[in-house]
Amino acid sequence: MNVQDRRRLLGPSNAKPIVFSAATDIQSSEPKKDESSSFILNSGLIENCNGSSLVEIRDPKVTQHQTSLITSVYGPRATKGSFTSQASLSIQLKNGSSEKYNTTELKEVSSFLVNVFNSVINLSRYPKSGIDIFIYILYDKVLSEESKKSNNISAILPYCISAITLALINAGIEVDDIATAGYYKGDVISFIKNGEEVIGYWKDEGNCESFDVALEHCKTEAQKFKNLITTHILEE
Amino acid sequence: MSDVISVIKRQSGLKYASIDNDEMENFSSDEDVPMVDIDGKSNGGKRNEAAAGEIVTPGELITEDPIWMRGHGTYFLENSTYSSAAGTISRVNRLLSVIPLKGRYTPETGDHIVGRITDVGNKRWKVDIGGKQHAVLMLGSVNLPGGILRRKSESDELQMRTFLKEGDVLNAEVQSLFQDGSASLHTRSLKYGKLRDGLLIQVPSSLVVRSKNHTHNLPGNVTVLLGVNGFIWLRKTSKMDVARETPSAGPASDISEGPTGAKSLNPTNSVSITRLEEESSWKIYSDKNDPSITPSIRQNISRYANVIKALAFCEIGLTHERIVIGYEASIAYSNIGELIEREVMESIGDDVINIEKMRGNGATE
Amino acid sequence: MTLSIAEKSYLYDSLTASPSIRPDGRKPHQFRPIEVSTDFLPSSNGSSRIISGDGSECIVSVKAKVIDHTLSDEELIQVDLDIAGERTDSPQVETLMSLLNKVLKSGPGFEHSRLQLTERYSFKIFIDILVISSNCNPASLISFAMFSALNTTTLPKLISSFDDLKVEELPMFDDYDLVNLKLKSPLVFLLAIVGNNLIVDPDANESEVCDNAIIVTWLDGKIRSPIRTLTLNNSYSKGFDPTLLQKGLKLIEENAAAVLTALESS
Amino acid sequence: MNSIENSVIDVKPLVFPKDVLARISPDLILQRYLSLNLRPSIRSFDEFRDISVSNIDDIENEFADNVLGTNILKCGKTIIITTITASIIKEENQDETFERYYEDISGVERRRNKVSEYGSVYPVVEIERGRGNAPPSDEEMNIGQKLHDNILHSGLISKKSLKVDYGVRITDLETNKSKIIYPEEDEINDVPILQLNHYQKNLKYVLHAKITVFSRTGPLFDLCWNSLTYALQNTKLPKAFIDEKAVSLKTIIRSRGKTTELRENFNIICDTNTRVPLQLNKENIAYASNYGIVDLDYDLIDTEYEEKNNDNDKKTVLLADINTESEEEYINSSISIITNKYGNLKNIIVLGGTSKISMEILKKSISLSKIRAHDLESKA
Amino acid sequence: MSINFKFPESVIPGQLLCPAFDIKEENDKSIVYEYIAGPGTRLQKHNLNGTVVNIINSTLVGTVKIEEDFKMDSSNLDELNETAEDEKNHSNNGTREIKKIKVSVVHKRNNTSSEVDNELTNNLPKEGDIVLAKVTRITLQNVSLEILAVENSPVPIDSGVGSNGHGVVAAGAGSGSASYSVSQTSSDFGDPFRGTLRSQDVRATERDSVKIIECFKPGDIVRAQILSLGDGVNYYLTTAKDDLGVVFAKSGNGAGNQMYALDWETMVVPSTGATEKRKCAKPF
Repeated sequence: MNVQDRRRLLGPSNAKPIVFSAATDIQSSEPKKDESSSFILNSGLIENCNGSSLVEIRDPKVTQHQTSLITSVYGPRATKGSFTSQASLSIQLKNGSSEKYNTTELKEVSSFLVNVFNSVINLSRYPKSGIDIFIYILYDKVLSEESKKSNNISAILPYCISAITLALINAGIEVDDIATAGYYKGDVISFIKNGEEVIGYWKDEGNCESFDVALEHCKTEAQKFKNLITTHILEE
Repeated sequence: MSDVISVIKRQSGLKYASIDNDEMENFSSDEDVPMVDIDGKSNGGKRNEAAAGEIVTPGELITEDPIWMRGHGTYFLENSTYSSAAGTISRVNRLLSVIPLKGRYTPETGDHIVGRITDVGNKRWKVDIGGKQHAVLMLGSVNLPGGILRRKSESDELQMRTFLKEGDVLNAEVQSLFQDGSASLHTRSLKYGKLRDGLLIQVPSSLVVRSKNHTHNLPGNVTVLLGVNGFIWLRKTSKMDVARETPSAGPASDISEGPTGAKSLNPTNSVSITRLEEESSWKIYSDKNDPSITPSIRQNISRYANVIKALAFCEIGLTHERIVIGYEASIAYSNIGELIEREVMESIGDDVINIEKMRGNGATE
Repeated sequence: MTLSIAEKSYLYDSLTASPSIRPDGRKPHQFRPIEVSTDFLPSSNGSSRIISGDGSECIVSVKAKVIDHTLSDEELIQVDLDIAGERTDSPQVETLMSLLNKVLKSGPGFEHSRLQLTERYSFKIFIDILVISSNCNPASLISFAMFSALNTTTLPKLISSFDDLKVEELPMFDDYDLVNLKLKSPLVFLLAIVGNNLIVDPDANESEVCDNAIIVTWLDGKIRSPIRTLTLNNSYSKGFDPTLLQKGLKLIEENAAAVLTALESS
Repeated sequence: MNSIENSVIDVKPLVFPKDVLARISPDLILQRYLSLNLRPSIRSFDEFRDISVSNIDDIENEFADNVLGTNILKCGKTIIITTITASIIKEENQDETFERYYEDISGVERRRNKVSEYGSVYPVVEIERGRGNAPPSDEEMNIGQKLHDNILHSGLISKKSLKVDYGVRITDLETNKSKIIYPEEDEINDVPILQLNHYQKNLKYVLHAKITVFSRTGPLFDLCWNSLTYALQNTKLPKAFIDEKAVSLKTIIRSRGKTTELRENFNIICDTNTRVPLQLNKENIAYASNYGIVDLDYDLIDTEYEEKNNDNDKKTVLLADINTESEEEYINSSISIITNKYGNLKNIIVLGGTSKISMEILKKSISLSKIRAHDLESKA
Repeated sequence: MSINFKFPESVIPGQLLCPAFDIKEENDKSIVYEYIAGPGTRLQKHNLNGTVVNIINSTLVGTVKIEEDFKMDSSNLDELNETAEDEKNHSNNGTREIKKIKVSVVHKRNNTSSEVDNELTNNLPKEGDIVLAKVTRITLQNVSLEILAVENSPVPIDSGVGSNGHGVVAAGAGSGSASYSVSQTSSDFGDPFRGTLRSQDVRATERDSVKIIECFKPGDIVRAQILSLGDGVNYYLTTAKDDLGVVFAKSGNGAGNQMYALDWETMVVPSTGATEKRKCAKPF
């Protein structure tokens, strides 16, 4: 990129980003390796959007992830351009504190999520308007040693889906069902209608031999998320 | 070859390395030719004036006579008129123009076209007809539900989208042309309007010949609407389609029965049509397809679509007869999917030409 | 592309019929015919141009450069995608780019040993993809073109010694002799789900009405990752029966080999 | 609330819900609240919103490597997340003789040039409002520039504290174990670091801040400032070193295909394990607050009010910590102050709008700022 | 109400509410209940024990609302009559009675507001809605407006100053940032929905002699009704009713004081007595 951003204060252009040495002695002091998974769900924390959610996950068992996602839903709001008989959906993922994922990959995930939610949101209720969803990855940390090397985004997809679902419900946007997803060894499958319908399938690693097993695992995990969301909604 | 995919290797390719030399030679000889040409043309300038119907290429000198008015497809340079398109020369009085062989559809008044709505605007729809500009369909140029005699009211302006919306396909007639060559359409006849019960295919507009009738009922309960703009609509033959063809039988029986019979026959005919009109006027803007389109009709529609594409691939002009011959020839292939293979398309094209030659009526028509 | 409601329902009803009736009469597992010309760019190490029956067209060029792999750990393959009429940062291009990068790393990964020249130097392969026109998702077409291009890519033959860690010398190549770089690039298939039917290689009209679609990567007789669902339109997309996923993967598994043979023989 | 609707009914039969009225006529709703000695947010005139401060490290103590400092500031519904990262730059001709020269010149000159002794932060402010990747808004750019300038001029960060005192990593060829030697330990160890003299460049850390704001409900500068200040206070800079092998590394660079040149590469690596807190000039830590000044407009509140209370003196009030749409929309006289609890004023901006800002108001705002700074400091 | 079902009080998205049709025998007559999916619900195919059934499910968190024999708007009427006729043909004689029941779900957030309108489930402006809009531009034929709020429905919270701040103009782009923006989101800065009011829709009488300049000024807050969804950009609005028109205005093109309506075409500043011409909403 030769174009310099003159609008933001990005500092001197000849400054070099700092490079860290590879952690020579692995710092596995294991500070807080509590085996209990914890899921914190919260919604409506952001004021200037129609719906929002905070999903915080400490998941040492399945994916060994610690993730915190802030999701905000804007719209349905006016669009520019020609008439559309239904709402158009856009989803954007943003790196939060650390620039962990590259933008191309985030865009691909975004468009996957758009595909998933196109089949969930009742878009035809909102003519000539747009619904914009933003996910801010506040932090995302892999705990397990073996998966630390691969910078794989697949594992946080189910959290993203839950976070968006929660934010959409908070925004009062019509959705056909509570969409959730499960993760199992590289497979992410998203379900609605109690696992009877698949709305998304994402696989970035491994071969496709144990598909049935993955399907079942994902289904149970998706159901788990669904129950969590349901209880959260009912508690409100 | 498997039935999964056919991959054709293009041998000719664009192998610059091998043809470089040839091209260079060609090029240099080309450079000589114009010199000779110019000489030749300046010698026999009059020859060009008689060249109506002759095929010219861009940059070719048409005439040096300045009395000609320069129309489309020509340009003027140093007292000479050159062609700016590949096509045939046409002369109308003093107007000299080149009609391009291929290219976008140019609408003419009276053309029966098929188009797609792209925009709903202020008292008008924009229609994509495959031309250089979108055509315009004014709210006043359509039949509104509730009878032909109904006047348009203000509420109609606000609910235009309930009649025709973005994406809708319709057939219409070019009512007039604007200054810039774009078309104004009308659908003020029951043979025009929103299209249902089928699908649209597109062919180069040059392959559709302007004729008296562009709607044909085909064997297999399929009706084709050959839009002059190259948009072709294939649909299940409806009651209306059948009714439309009956009057053509009517006059024949009239003659046999004599003039008195004609008078008694015609009113009944027209009554039945007007009733059809009234019945349908409420539904002319419906988006619902006929629920009774059987799988075999759907297959026939797919088959016709492939036949038409095959004819277009072989650059054969589309007429009612040729489509029927092509359809009959295609019956040899039980799997409709085979018709998209190149060899099959070519063989159907050959068949159509041969059969037409054999019947011998292709030339006379 | 916008279709009218009547067209959509006609297409949807035809495609959901059993057996499905596709608008061009194809069988569910039948691809549209393609035309391939390879090795047509004289300044590239390998190239291919694919034209599909509906006028979609894609050009792939493969170029190589010698790099010192001890100095940098950069990727030995770089893909660049350009879709005519799309901005390079448009979501469609970026999504496809990310997908193609993952496709190339799929399965056992790119055999880097094939690109290694000497102890010190490697070839770095640049794959430039240009989609000239496409009426529907071009992922499949691109992968076919990439396959044909890599399949016919030739690189100069090394004449200097392989072991050059101790001796400081640049690799030397034969002036005329070329070696065929037989890199097998994975194939990508697009599978549309309509009702309870599955169809491969959906065309523009079919894409408009399908409920959902799956992108499947295939290499060496096996289905590989990445696999993902995508919707080809946003008006008709909806969920589908999980068993269709299995059926779809099987459908690809059965027919992919035929595509491979057809591509290889061309 | 009830009285508001009633008074609307006096003039019009149309009753608007409070939030609708706030949207269509913000001045009306603000004046009605003020007449009740309240503000739309039910705060009293000189009441600030409470601030809660945490950093991401509280949530997860082992944090991403390239993040050096963090802060999460919550104020009402507004959430501000600040992360500090750094890069390294080679300073040109900034040797000590130059600095000594400054000590000799007169006091005024010195003060003028003092700025060059301080460093700053390059902040990128992003206010989440659902607008995607569009270019930054004026507000984002203004806040970013103001933060940068004020940090620089407040003298919070001295250039010395940003200097990179790098060590050398030495690998023992036999044991294949490497260790890093830092300058401080130079005397103890006999490995001569001076050997690397030719490489000894003025390397300096450049601090970058990424400030993301969620739930904007009012002006943001002071919240961003406070968040950045908190984040800087817990920023830890890594120790850096160079590998002995890389010391003499020079890379050939070919630019534009023709010219070749030699470029020195400073392959400096940061130590993942050791970090040193960033040295701030404690006396210069200051906190920001803002005030709005507004006239009570009896015309808008009630037409009858005027008759009862006929002194033509317009009453002017000072509102601390502007928030909510009606306040922000309607108030156009404002004061912004950056100070610490002792009144070490770093910055004061007074914007005079339609309301007159008297000396008293200014004094009051400064004293409020000191109290606020005291309060905020206790949270650091 | 004699419906077979007991509807749950509060529902969550995806919860099944009722089938599309239900038959109940009553006094030798079978009553067919036809349930129609209203706002907050959707008719979908669900797989129940192996059979695919059309079921209405909820799409919102909220409470269920049922209306019997509701009046349908004319646009649906034709189609529904058609289906009804079809059913009549299917049954042998007239012993069948069809009852239409509309099922809708009211979002919990909106539920707190005092007046629960059945159109409240979303805050998008729709045909027939009364909106409050601010005049941005006037021409001889047209008034351009920004829709600020839909009456009786929550204000869109993602627009307005509160969420956007002052000086929100994107650099170098001004209000026309749309053409400049590379953003893929649908809009920038929560742009409001726009409306247009044609001169013939200003008032119900003497529509041809409307002078827009004597009816509206930029900055006025207008109460208007939506005529149609219009084109891609604008909604079409009308003020051709007594209770529609300017509700808030300041004198002197917005520089002066708040004005109050005297009659339907005059507004007055109470303190100065100055009057200006407007097309006012009926003051009482």
